[in-house]
Amino acid sequence: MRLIAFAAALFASCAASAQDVGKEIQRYRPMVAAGSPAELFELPGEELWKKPQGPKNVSLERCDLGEGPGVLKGAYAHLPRYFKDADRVMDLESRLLYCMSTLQGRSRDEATARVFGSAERPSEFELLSIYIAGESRGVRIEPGMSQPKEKATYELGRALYFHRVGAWDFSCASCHGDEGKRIRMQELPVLYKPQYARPVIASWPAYRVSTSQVITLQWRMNDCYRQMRTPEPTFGSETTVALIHFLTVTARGEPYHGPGNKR
Amino acid sequence: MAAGPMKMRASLGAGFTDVRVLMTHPMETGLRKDADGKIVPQHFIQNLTVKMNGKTVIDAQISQAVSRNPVFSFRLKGGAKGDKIEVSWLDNHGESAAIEAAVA
Amino acid sequence: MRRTALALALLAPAVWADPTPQDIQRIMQRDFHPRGQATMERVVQDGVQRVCTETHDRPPPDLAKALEADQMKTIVYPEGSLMGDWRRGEAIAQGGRGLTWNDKPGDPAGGSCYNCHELSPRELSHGTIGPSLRRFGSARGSSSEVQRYVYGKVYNAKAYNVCSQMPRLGASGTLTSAQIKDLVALLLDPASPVNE
Amino acid sequence: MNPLRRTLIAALAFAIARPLAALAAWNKEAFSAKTPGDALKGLGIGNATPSKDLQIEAPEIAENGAVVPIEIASAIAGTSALIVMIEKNPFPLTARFDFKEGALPFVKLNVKMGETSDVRVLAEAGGKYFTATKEIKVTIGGCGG
Repeated sequence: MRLIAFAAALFASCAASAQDVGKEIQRYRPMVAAGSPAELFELPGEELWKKPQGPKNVSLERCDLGEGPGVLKGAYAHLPRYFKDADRVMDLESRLLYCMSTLQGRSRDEATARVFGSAERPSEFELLSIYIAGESRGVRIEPGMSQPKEKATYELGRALYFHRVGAWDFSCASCHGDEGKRIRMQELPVLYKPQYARPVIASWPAYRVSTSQVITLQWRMNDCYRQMRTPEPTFGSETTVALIHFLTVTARGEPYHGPGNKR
Repeated sequence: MAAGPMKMRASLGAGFTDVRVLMTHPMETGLRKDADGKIVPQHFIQNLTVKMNGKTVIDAQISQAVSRNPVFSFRLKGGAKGDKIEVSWLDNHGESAAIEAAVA
Repeated sequence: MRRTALALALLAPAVWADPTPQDIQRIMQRDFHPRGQATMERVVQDGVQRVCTETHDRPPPDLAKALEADQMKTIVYPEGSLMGDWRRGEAIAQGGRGLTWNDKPGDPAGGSCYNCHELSPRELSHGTIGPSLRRFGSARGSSSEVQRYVYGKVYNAKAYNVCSQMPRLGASGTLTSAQIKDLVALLLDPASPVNE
Repeated sequence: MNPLRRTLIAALAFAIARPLAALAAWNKEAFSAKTPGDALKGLGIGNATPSKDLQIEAPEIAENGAVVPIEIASAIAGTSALIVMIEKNPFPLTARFDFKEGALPFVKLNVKMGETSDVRVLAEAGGKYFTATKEIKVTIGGCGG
């Protein structure tokens, strides 16, 4: 053991040990979060919510996010949930898409032509998500779990979480399965355990500092499957909603404190 | 590109007024290429002015090394509820924007 | 594959409440669409993925052994030495591209090794999902047996531990044999920074 | 019209439009300097005395060079300006803050860092300059994929 200790000391100068590297990153994150430009996107999000669009030239202000038509307060913190009119469980983004087609008369192709934006031009779903999520600040996360379809969606999400698939045989648990694990510098929260899921889920959607982009949970599912080397999940599909539902139910009870800030 | 939204919060801290201001701006360094490989020209805020009740209290010169969508925190001496705080910027394309808020 | 089919029959009835892997597969075939080089057969589980999913990565020992033997047969060893150039190996270990829908099939892929492993002491930003490979070569030497083991492990990690989280980098077509030989050098070449 | 002339006109216009506002010039020479030494020359700064009363609050390791939060506070009496330099950036001079009557010598900002580097802060007080530095390591976070 003495030799290894010596070797470790030898390299201490050029490579801080993993522990204090992790500790330092812990200090970096709140400092970045304190100065998060995420709020900047709430304003354009609100304008989009009120902007008449589509063949029917109607805004989204009558869209029912589960708390009643047009009610925003706390709506995000209570999603995903079952919607009788569509007879399925929906997350915020799939519900917005539903309102775009039913209220605004927009076709699915047109409304989903650009579901993930860029730093220059965030997508409609990204701006709307930041604005609507902001209206749930401080509200306790309580997704729907009383309806049969809500429980079934939760079970499906849990099974998907551990389902190994794709060219590299990964499941979500391959990376988000064990405590204290990192990919490069990135700690990996064990998202099927409430104590780790709560702080994470309560901070989405978020502003990603490295790319100056707004990112949502639909984007997160899409990009994880991309890195799992599977084909692409369809935006708002049952698979993506089930995973988001499983994660949100696991994070139940945490006061929502987003929109947050990511690496 | 019209100047994007700004947001500001001015609140009384321990013996000072805490001013936190967020600005929408690409702060392009002129070193970045866009999706089809073209260099995006330099475009960044150069001057920042903070005023309290109409009097300039901070004059700043900043560069493209300030992060995109800049966020600044300043501390002004004293200050009382209702004092008028104004922050304005001017960039290297001659565009400018300003925001005003009363101390909460 | 006969052995895998037999195994699945044993396990299937035990899982009723939750959706079965077959249910998941049907749902994914409906909810996913091809993009770039990522085509739809990638949502069809093979025997290894199915068994590891059903047993939460803890298959019964005899079944694990049988599946590992199947996977061992997939490893193709090139002629001659298995040691390439550790400098190219370091670049491959740093690279994270390969097989995603926005990777062009022709482009060289990376091994993503630093995502999960510590290798060279100079790289601070390394993962901890896999064991540290610091001083891997200086601890084990670089005999042809060790070279063969490392080559095989990188080519198909499931041949040694069927539910390992390590991708089958050779068998999946991610890395070429030349790239795997460079990674063997990165781990075993005494001059490599891994062995400082 | 070349960008420089347009900037000057805009700056003048800005000044004229707001007569009371100080002419907000932008020190092009200092900001386009490629070394810390040339930047100091452009700012007309000779030597600066190291001082513990000039605090830099910043993470030792930034997970990402695009947004590095830096908080600067000067306890040196009569501090009228704070200058931020990132020594290894292509253009080291990052920002200069002039504090008039009514402002405390304090600022928090997010900066871009190309690589691990010393962040050097200078304070101007009573015609003299003081300085402090802090090294910030920049790593690449994420899956690199």
